[in-house]
Amino acid sequence: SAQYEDVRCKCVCPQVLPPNGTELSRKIMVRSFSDPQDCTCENVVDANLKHICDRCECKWQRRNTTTIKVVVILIICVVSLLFLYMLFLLCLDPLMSRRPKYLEHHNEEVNLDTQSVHRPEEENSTRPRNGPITNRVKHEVHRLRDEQQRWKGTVSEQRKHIFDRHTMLN
Amino acid sequence: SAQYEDVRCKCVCPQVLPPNGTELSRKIMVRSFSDPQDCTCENVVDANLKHICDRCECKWQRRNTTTIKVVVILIICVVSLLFLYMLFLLCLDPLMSRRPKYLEHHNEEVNLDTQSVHRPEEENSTRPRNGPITNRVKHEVHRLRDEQQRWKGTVSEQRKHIFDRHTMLN
Amino acid sequence: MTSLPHFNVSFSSSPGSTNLMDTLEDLPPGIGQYDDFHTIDWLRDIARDRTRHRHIQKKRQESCFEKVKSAHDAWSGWVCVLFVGCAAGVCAAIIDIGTTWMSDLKEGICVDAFWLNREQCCWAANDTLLDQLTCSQWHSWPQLFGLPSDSGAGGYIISYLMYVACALACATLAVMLVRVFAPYACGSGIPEIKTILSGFIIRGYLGKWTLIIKSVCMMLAVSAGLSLGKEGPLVHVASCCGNIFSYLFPKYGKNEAKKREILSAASAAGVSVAFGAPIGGVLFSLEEVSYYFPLKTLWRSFFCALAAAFVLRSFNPFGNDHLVMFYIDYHNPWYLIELIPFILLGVLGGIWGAVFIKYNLKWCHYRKSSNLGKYPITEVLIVCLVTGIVAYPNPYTRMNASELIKVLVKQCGPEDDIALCDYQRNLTDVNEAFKSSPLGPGVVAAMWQLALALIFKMVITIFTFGIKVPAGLFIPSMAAGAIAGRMIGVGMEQLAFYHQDHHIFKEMCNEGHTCVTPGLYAMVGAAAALGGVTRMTVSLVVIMFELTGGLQYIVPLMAAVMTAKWVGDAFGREGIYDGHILLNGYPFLDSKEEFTHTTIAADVMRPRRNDPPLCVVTQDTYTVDDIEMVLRDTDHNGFPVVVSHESQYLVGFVLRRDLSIAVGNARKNQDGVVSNSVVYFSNHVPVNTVVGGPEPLKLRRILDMAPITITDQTPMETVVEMFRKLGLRQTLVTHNGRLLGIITKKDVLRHVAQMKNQDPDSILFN
Amino acid sequence: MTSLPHFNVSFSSSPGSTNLMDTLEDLPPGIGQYDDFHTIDWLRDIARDRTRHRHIQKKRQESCFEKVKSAHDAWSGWVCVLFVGCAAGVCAAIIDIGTTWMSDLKEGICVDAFWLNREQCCWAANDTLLDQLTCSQWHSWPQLFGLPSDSGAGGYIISYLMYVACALACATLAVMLVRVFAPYACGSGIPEIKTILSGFIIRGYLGKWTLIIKSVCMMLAVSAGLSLGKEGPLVHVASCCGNIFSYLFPKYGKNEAKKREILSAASAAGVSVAFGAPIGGVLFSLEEVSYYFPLKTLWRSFFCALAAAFVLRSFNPFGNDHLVMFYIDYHNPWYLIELIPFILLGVLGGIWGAVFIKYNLKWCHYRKSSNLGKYPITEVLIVCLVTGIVAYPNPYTRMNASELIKVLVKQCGPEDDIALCDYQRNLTDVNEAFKSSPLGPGVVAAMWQLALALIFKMVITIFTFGIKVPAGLFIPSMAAGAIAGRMIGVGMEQLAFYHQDHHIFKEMCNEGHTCVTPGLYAMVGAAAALGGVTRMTVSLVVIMFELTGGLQYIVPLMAAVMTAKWVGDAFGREGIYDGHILLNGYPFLDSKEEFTHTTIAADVMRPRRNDPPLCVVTQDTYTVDDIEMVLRDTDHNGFPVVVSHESQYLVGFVLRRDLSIAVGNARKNQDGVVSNSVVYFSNHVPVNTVVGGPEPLKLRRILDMAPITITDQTPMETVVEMFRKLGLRQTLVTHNGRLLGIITKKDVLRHVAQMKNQDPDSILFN
Repeated sequence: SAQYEDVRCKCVCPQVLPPNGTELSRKIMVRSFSDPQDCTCENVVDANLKHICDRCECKWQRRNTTTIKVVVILIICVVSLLFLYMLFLLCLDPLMSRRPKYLEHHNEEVNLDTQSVHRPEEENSTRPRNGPITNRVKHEVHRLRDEQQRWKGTVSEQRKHIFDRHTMLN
Repeated sequence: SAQYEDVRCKCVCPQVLPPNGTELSRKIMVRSFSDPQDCTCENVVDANLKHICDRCECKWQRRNTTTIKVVVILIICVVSLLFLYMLFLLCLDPLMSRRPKYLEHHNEEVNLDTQSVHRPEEENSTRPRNGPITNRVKHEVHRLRDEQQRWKGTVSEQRKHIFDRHTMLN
Repeated sequence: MTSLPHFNVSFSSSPGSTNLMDTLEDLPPGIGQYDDFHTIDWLRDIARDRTRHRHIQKKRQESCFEKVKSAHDAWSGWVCVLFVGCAAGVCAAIIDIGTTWMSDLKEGICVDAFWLNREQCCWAANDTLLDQLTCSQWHSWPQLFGLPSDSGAGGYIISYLMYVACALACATLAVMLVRVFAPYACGSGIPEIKTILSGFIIRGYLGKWTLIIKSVCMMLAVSAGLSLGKEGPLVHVASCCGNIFSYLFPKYGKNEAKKREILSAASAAGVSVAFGAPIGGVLFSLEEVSYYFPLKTLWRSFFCALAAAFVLRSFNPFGNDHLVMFYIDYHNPWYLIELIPFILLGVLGGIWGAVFIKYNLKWCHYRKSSNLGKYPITEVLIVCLVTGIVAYPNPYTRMNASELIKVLVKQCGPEDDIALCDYQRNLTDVNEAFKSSPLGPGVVAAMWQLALALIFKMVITIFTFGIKVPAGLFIPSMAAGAIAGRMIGVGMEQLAFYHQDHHIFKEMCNEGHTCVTPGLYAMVGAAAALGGVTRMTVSLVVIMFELTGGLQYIVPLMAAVMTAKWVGDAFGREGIYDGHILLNGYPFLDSKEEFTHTTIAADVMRPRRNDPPLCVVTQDTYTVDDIEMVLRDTDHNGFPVVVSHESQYLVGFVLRRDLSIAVGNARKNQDGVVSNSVVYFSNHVPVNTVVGGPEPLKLRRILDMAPITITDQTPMETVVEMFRKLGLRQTLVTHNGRLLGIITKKDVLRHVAQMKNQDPDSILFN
Repeated sequence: MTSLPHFNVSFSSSPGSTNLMDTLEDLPPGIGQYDDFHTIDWLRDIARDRTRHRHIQKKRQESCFEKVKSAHDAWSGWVCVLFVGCAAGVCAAIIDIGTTWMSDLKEGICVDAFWLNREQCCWAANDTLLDQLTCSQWHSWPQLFGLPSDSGAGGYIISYLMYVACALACATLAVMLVRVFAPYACGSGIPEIKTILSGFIIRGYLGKWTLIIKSVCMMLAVSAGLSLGKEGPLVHVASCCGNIFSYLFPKYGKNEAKKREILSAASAAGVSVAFGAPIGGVLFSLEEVSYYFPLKTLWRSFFCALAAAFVLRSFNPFGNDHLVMFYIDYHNPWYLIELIPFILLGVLGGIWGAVFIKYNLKWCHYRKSSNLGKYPITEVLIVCLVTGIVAYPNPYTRMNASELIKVLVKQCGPEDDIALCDYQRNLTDVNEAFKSSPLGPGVVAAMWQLALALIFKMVITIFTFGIKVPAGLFIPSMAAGAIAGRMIGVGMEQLAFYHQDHHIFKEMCNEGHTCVTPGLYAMVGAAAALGGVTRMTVSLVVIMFELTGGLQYIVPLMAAVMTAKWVGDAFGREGIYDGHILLNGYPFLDSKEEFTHTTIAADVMRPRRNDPPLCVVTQDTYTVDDIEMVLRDTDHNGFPVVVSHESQYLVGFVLRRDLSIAVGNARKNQDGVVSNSVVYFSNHVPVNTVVGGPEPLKLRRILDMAPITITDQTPMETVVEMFRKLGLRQTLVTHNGRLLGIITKKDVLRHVAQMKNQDPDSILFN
């Protein structure tokens, strides 16, 4: 229908009580024209109301419903994905893995020569070359899990600061 | 005449060649109304041209000729005064006074305890009290002349920098 | 990573000494990086960047490829801010579209095209009812549940329930997502960004997870109808974009000081897209958040802000060809006499700002220190529930705050049928202008509703700002101010209308428009309230100027904002952001505040009178063993190097990190270095050492020969100025050339707090 | 007063040590003042102000009168900038009105009301001929001389002669007034104000005579038809107002550093009234002229700029309700494809800027170094004569440059009969919109005339900027750019018109307006030319934005200004103002330019390797006689005080001025102080002096115990940063606590010049 077109010509007319009795019921009239030059009051209002066209203001406007559609669907997808992942993390993950929840962190100020952040990359670059494919896949899985664990550690660190100790973002 | 009034209503109409032959000679029509609400095309254009009022744009404008008058007369006075004083300085002053033209300046960096700038005020505050009126007048004249001399010294100093040595403002 | 953010602003590095810088390449990696919750050293980072730049310039002659690399390096700043601007624009567009859509979900749905919000759903409809802005395509919840009309009691109850239920669902989702994925995404973010830009490291605060979660949860939180806005968090989102894109360009990604140039531009882009005000955004970045290089990044920030605004505009998220919902474009004049109500609005805005700051900080402090802080999710849900229940009956609180502002700042035109425009006009002539008229019953009722809405907004915002969802403060304060402004505006209009023969009002009513413009009062009120809360000045006026799009309203805006700031300052100096910085104890050395006390460096430096002496290292007598003992026994981040323990003449400064790495490396790799080896920081290593004796260890390379020093008599005014302007981390205090002590940024912050009669330990470094 | 401006930026005082500051009251007057052509010490002045402030705060409790005084002190900054703003507005109004009136005098006079210019004379006339904008009341010179009409050959000759004669008269008067009363009034003034705000003293440069003469001569010079504008000098005039009003408030008048806060605001007001752009003015002050406190004065500058604009507006000098003649208010859209010509304009602007800067500097250098400089009056007269003779025949050079810009940026409307709007339109229908049409003969002729005018403007401006009358550069460069822009705009319009079916141009021509807006091109061209010459960025875009009054044109303006800056920078880094600063050798340490060399403090400090050792004073061994000898034999402005000549450990720094006063006073007033008296700078005056021996002289009070010191290894990057940001005058260089040398601002400036391959002596300090 015309409802969802991307252009409109919107005319705003004052609602007056004319002496001859033909009452103007609506103040805003909308029609769609693809050519902005067609957007004049004469083309929009009914024939019996043409005399008030002096006081009407018509504006040709444009929008993009496709963008809106794409954006809204994207948002729905992202929110759903996040929601599902959250459910997974909250419900299934604790059951599946029995690892300690908070990683023990090295105190970097003391052990300055061992850079824990760089270690996974080093492993990544040295080990897989001389292992068979199964090894490599295993390693990949290991690496992903490692990374996920690291991320989880970071988040739980943040959570501790904010929700438990209230040291930040109050 | 209406020429120098402080309000006007200025209507600008397009110059068209209408089919019926009545040619519009002027595009801008001006009349004076003190009330801005009177400034409509109908009140400004001639009776035989009322049909083009749709395309005319009328604006009510205001100015202040008194301000202009005062400002321009002030400028003329200032320029004349400056001109006369300049003539005096350039022609008569050198004839009247036989003083050395450029004052010798103390090198302030060495004689720091004697502040030449403050001296005139000191004289002003100490001497006149115990002198008769003639003395005071004489002193006033002396002070004024002193100040003028100081000012002249400053200006000639500036002149030296800029016009003779070209050390500044090139 | 330390497990506790104890905000180590204590000393570590020093302004780039050339000998350290030029040999940086051969040193082990990790130097020049900072730990989490540490302060950066601006001078050193800037010097590092210059070294890098020189290196590239030198290599440029070698080959064509190097030339390209050099050009890429020169352009990367511009390319980066272009990317950041575009990204900020896209994020803002997504958030704007998503928010309007999700907000309307509380009331109904567009059946044929579920992705359209109510306004867009009825955009091209000819049967739009203006009163409620609805049309046949838009189905409210009662209609969806099969009720014939939504005006009856049943319909009302269903609408009410669905409104509250949707709000609760959104709020729950928002707070859960924040908690599970990115706790750093909560709050406004501006205090933290100010702190980060002042040279503090908070790892992960500007990461990709924060970006995603903050964007999503912002939409959810606004849709939940909570009294918060998305404008402040947009600055955080834009800064996240800045941080992420800076990693594409090593020049910025690897240098914390340079990265802050990008972040500075990004925050300008954030405000630019939040208010459609590129110039205002740049000034905001300059006035509020930028710290070390205000002018250098001005032009680039402007470019970034403009790119962001351009991208957002091409999305046209509100369908009005403007970047904000509440853009106004009327041109009615204002009169000098109206400055009185404008200044009154400023006074009210200032008082409201002061009250808000005081009670919000109290509440946040209570939350932090009491059991309330243990139930963040429950708190959000309770606030959301209360908001939903109280807000729904009043149409002015039911609607989105941005929409409310849009309604309030609008001038009543012929097309407006809403209650606020219900004047007793008798328009029998189509050519009659739209003039002032007596109030109709609609306006009278709207005034009461607005008054209630104002009280509600003011109270609930105090409790809302600080809950654990992304929450901005701009929109709620502006809404409160706009309500007050509109009410005063309507009052003024009636006053002028009923006394239009009085010589004061004579001129105001005799032209072809209403006597006064109530919408302008709403705008001024919004500016005043925001000014009272944030204490922004120029940037706020310019943002409002860009919103109103005309220089003519700049004087009223300025009068109101200035009054609001002065009145607010009379009650308490700091704005809400500074208040939260203080509450959280972030190490932020305010560059606008003046330090006016008469203390001298000797009063502040450590060691204090009765402390043990300063831990120093001599230049040529310490053995490796001694050094290792010093490293073991102390936890200072750096050590001054002196000529000898007796004379204490300062030679240089060495970082704990560098020293530790160097000694460790030497022990491992260098033959002959044993515990007995003497460590030499000087050039003159004696050659006549005993043959077979321990090999000396030369560490001159890691010594910073140019630490910044001051004398013990230096007034703290000067010291504070040096810390601010030079971006120091520490300075050494000497007397007649002898080393006396050290002042770190932490000491300075403590001292400033102490001088303000705040407890330096409990408040500043929790 | 020294007779030669040798720019003593060498060391003198030091950052306010408290012991000096708190006892300042009892010291003889004259301390804290600076000599002409000296550099101020920001830290010391700021510290002095804080001491004064503390003093007032302390006394505040005592009485009611003191409370009022304290309140007055707190408000005086705002009151002062309010006065300054109003004064700047009044000055600008007088100058604007006077200039338009005087300019028209060259062509005729309004007989009934001689004080009206031509436009105002015909303001309410119904018989105005649009073509020449004249009416029956306006009498041209031929008419006044009794010739029947001014279109004949006789009329033309008389007009021509009168035009040139009036121009010559005005120019002579201007240059004579400048020479006799205030030589400092010549030139643009912006380079000098930049230098003054960076902390330099030029006595009399901002005095009342300069104000009067500059205002008057600006009008005369513009009326003389010279290719110069009054916008730049307005900044100087506003700064003069700032300086004069600051003397009403001792807080500002007696403190050079504080005074610069007022001057900073005043320069914002100057640009604000020059372009009717308050925000642009503030950004100009921030970007171009302010130095030490960019952010602190932002809000106050804004207030000042707005007050000035408000006052000027209430004068309504141009009768168009705007503050500038060439305000534009069209709303035609622009299209992405048009960015190509806009960028082309930017390239042209950048090239023009680079060429202009190069040749103008060359010419100024020639004037300075050759015999030409000896005939400044003759030079002005010759330039004026050439300008008048060449300009008159071409209508676009004959008119005032501001008017030319106004004509060029205007959109052709139905009321315009001028040649530039002479398209082949066939308006038979009154309701037809004003669309693009083929060129008429008028436009073609105008194009030729514009091309000639462009060449003429470009050449003559190079010779005009720098002659000894008040002369701004903004308007001539904008005029040149506007001409080029209009020509390209007309070309584009025809291109689009003749190819309107081409898919590129299809969208452009299908709405109810012309295909492209040539006026917009003129505006963009003006911005680009100005950007190329001055290298301004944000402030220029914002000024132009405020002139065009709509956010929609900000992208084209930005694209052009950015391109102009980049292209200009490719040819030479500095803008015209920096070029003139360099030419004159003002001691200006640019805070935007980065110092990227690897030199260290030891390379720069004095004494150099083969120099005699640094002249120092010991803390407890020098006698009065020794001190007097040191004062006699050297001309340093200050002396470091050391523990002993052997150890050279630094104790403090004493100013020559203070030392001289103190020793002199002691000799006069203090009994027992003779030539043999030992001078003690330390606290420990031995009590066991020989009875009857010379009384010791204690001078600890005048010793600055907190001089800023650096080590010899400090990279110059850091040193330059410290000089810029802390506003130092000198710093002492130490090694292991021992004093090695001193670096003054002069040394830094010399070094910077040397590193740029400029001869430090001949260029920088002439």
